Amino acid sequence: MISLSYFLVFAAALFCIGLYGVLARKNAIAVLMGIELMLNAVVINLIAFWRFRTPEMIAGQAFGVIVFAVAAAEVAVGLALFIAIFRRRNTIAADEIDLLKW
Amino acid sequence: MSDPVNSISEWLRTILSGWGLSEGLITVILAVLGVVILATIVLVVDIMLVWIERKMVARFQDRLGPNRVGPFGIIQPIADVIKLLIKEDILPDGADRFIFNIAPIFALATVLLLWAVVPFAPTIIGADINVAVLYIVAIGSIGTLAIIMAGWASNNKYALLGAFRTVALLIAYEVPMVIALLVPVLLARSMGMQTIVAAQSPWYIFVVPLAALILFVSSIAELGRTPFDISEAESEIVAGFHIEYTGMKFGLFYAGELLHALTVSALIATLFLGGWRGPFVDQVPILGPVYLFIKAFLVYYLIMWVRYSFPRIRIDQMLGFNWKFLTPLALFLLVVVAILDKAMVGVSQVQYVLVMLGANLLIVWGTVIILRTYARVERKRVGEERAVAIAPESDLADLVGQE
Amino acid sequence: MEASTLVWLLPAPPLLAFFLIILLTNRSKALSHIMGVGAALLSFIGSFVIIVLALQSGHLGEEPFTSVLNWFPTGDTWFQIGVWVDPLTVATLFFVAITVLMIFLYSVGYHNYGAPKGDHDAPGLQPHGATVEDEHGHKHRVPSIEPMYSRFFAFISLFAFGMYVLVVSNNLLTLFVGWEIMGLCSYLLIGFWYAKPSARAAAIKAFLTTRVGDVIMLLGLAYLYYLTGSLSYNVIFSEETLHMLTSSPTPFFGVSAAVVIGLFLFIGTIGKSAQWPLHVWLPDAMEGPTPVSAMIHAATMVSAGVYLVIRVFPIISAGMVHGEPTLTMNIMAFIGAFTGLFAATIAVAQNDIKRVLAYSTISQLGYMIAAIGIGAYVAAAFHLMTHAFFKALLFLGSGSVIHGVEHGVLHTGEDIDPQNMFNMGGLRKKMPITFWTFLIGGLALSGFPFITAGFWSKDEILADAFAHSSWAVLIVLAFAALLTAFYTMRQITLTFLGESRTESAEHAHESKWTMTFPLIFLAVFAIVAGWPGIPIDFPVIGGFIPNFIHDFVGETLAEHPETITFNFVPLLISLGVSLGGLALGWLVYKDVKAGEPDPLEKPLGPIYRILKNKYYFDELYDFLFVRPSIWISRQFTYLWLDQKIIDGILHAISRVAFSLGGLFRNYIDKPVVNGFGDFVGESVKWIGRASRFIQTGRVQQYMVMALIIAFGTLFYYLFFLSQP
Amino acid sequence: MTVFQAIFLVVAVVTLGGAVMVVTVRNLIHAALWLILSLFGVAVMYGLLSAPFFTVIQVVIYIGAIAILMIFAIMLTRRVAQEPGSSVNKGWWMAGLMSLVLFTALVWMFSTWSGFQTTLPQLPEGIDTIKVLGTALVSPDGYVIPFEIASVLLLAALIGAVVVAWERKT
Repeated sequence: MISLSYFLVFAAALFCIGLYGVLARKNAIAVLMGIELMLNAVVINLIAFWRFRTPEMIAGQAFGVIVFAVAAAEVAVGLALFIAIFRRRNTIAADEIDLLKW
Repeated sequence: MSDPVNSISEWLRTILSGWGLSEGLITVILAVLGVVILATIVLVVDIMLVWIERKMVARFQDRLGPNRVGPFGIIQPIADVIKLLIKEDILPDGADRFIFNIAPIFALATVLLLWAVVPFAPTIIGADINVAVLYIVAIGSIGTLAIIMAGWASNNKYALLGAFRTVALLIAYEVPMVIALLVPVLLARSMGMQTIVAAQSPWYIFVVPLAALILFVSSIAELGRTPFDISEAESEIVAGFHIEYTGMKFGLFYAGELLHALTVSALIATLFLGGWRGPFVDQVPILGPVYLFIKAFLVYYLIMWVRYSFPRIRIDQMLGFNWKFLTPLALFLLVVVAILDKAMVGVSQVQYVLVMLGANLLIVWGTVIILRTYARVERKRVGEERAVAIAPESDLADLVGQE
Repeated sequence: MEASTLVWLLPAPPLLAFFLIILLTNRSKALSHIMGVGAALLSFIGSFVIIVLALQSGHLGEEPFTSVLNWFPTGDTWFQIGVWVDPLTVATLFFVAITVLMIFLYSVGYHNYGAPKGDHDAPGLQPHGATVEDEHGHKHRVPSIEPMYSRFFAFISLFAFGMYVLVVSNNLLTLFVGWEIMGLCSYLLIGFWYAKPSARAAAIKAFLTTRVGDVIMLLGLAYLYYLTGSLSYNVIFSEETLHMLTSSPTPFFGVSAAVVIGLFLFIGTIGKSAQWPLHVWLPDAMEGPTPVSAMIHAATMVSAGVYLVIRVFPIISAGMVHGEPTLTMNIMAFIGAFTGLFAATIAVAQNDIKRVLAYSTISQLGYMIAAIGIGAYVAAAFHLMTHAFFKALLFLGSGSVIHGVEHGVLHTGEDIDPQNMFNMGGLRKKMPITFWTFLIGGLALSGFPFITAGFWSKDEILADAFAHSSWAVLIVLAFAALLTAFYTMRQITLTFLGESRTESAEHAHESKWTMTFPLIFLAVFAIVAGWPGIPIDFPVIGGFIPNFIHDFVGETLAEHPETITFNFVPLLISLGVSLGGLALGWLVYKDVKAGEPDPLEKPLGPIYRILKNKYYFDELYDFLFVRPSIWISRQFTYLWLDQKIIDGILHAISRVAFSLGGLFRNYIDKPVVNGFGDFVGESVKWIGRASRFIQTGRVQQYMVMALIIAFGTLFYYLFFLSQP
Repeated sequence: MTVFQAIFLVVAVVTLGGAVMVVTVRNLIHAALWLILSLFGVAVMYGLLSAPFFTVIQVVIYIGAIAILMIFAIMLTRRVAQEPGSSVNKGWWMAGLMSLVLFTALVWMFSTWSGFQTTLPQLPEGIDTIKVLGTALVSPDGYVIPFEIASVLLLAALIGAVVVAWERKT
């Protein structure tokens, strides 16, 4: 029978792939995609813990819903930012957006 | 009393377990079988729709329609299919091959997926999930994806423009549609289709007709049919997102569009017209599908009626209509229904229905009043003299005078 | 309505006003100030309803008005937030509500509401004035209205919201939220005229300096939460918790958790209440508009720091046996007393009218901290309240003065600094209301005996110091009080008395009613606010009014503070220092002329010439010893007695104070504090320069680095620390 | 191997494969489509965890809204999406190493945890999780404040996105 370990390892793998995307991709939208993968991994963990550990409480699902809301907000603002940056600087390569240095 | 579909399923189950297959495997086999059968039936109906649609449009336009192949031209769709199949399959230069090929499949598949939650009879339903209404919305968004994929992969600016316009329209009209869907959910206190059907005494169209109307209008927009056929507005962007598609790939889009209309009709029939409900359906469950299809075709007829009677409106008018009129109205209706539903705890069914209906009609009346005032102001504004080249004064005076 | 329900609503109007102003009414100046002042008025009314209810309830100390709300489920328990009104809250609410409302009202006049739009005013700069034409066609320069009028009201509304949240919250977390909201608003308001580089620098300085304290305070809160699992007052101030805190050891030098937490929280106060060595931001914060100075430096933000230490007094004093002060309290007493004296000496040598008040505020806050350090938290709360009134009054009064002089500057077109006291003088006649109210405030600050509020609160602190035998504190504070009286009188004398020293001061005139009304209102409280705190056993006037402050505020703690028996020594000390300082200040400064330097500035040569021209003793002696004795008077009285002895004494005292101030400034403030600050700054700069190749501005690289560090820490933890 | 396990493994392989393609493929539109495949796999995972509500809102929000928004953004910044050169930055090997280290560390930490092999418990009988979830989200004893804050956050994000992306007419 299937155990919690399956889901945890799966989520960890998904998280790490997303992390690689966030850290390594040049294009900012691709970075955002990586973040989406990471968030999904987190929600899988929340739901898996709910299902396997405390199916009688709803906390895991409730937090999952909130993560969804945050993800949607993050994408909306993120993409709007990228479009605004693109208009000004004609690039959305993450390593060229470096006004913060020095 | 059992219905034939479940009897056959039980019989197959006994046979298969007799072969020594495991329980899980049998379930999978039966599920696949069910999907295949359901899809086949639906697609056969779809082929018939071509004939119906063409016959109907001919009548609306005072023509005869197909009448050569078979009696009343009834074999005409088969001929169409054969024609589409033997046409050359063209792949445009610079197209994204894989996406280009998969998009039409998506377009038809999403429509087929919707049938999974349509209840045909008290006991016959693809999957009685408790989030069926949300499922409908979800599948609708995958349909949007198919259009984007087709438009992008074609490497054609008209296709891309058409896809953009369509997606803007679809996303916009999803809002009032979802809100209108919430009304029956709220009344039945469930998102499961069977529960909603079972809760409909009387049919919800008699309880919340305005919600049905909003759903109907936004569904037509979702279908991309006239007056909302912005996606393929021939006079503006040739054929929109499927401009580059030929042969059977185009056929899939075409079939998907027709079938989508029927599917939406079936969903409206399920949510507001009582679905499979009708006389003797409890004794003879197989009557359920019959009633459902009668109601669905009634709605389908209405959709066609609208399609062939109205001209197309501009895209800004469409979006303005959605955001400035339909969405606020739907929201207001939802709030009113929710408050009334909470307030009327413990009243009799008749009173409940009457009050709800009264509230709906009141909202409709109020909306009409507001619209009339707006229209009067707008007519005045349009009628005002402006510093542009205009018709001779006498004509203008006549026009204004008529108002 | 339940009292506790009403308490929830107290912070609401200013917040609502903030959002309404920024979202809706920022185009309309009239609507914006109606929103702001109206919100302050609503909160004011609400606060007074609460105060009346609280006074009627009788046992507020044991049964505070409180109501809690579940905020967030944390596993099996809830994190709760709520409101809490106990006697300390009531006292704080009392002065906060009044001063906030008065400052809001004052701001309307201060920003020249009703004046025309400036000729070339730009947002982010002080108004430059507008040219108007009268009926005869003469052109006048008059003050112009603030271009960012609505924004100002939005910001101070948010500020008031932060203060109300801080005062009514029932736990340290929401208190901290209010605290940080005020920090933000302070930053925004100090840098209100953001087009001035000095204002921007001051805003950043204030924000960063207070941030140092805030971070450490947050650490303290985190540590407290880690140990107790709660931040609610009723939990953390309970007997068991305090006992647990005092008995749990920490890794820091073996002191108890209570000391560590108390110190961490106190460091937050050091930042917020501008105590040495984090006081540097407050004088610079005078770059903001004057109502902001009043708001920050009198009524709210700096008071919040003292409020916090009074609030957490149970933790600070936890482990106190037989009145023996704890380590935390000793540190507080030292820092408070030191700051009190140190700031007072600096104030003596300042010329900017607002800067004197700023140093004075630091000094007075030092007073309160020192009072808490010796255990006299009731006296500290009392002084906090009276100080809020008279310091708000003084700030608003100085704003009115500056306003008047600015008006004159615009009129005459002179190029002078309207804030320099040596450009003023003689404003007594031009601005009578401002003068009288400022005088009342000044006397209250100096502790003018028997009438003013400041006397009673200061006296109580000195009496407490005497009763606790804290001689060092007593002497330092007494000397600081002397200097306070001295520079206050110097300020009053230079500003209002004597003759106008510039054309502009000549043309100054009284401010509008929106500015003078708050002055009068606050002046009343600068006097009467002290009366409920008169000790019962005070000779003659004691007992007419019950010593209400002591009974009421003392109820806050489970353990009531003992009443101090009256003693003449501290009374005489406070009488002596206040009257002596006032007299000294008046004598030294009463005759400063236009263009002349400060009499203290060049105590040598030039001073003789100043004195030769006029001195009060001149006429006196001339009258007493008429012509026949003129030779004696010239040789003996005038040259020897007057100039050598009397002037010598005066100058000696002033020179001592001045050089002490200079000493502190040159040998402590500049080399030690500033040097330390510069060292920190320089080394940060060096480290920054050395390590700036790391900062590529590429977020992804930062994240990789963060991960590497996190992994490093994790592995270190797992393989070295968690081994059995 | 049970049917359940088989389904899990197939879905996991598809999802992770899709995810790998998302972070490696050059064409951003393809990356977005792979992302959709991956997110769809995650939706199925929710189904396997008997959270049908999440399956459906995953499709609605992620595929119907987020992914389509991303495709729109990619198309609006098309020139960049087709820029020549490497699709990863110079420190990609470090990023990969870090991800690998994180994965090993996570799995190692999980495996030392006692609850790692928890088997699937029976869901409580007769409880409609959707109903419970809905009630919890709006009841004062549940998550109403976080829920409301999340909705305010969404509203603020909505307004913020419009303001940020607004093309000002000069």
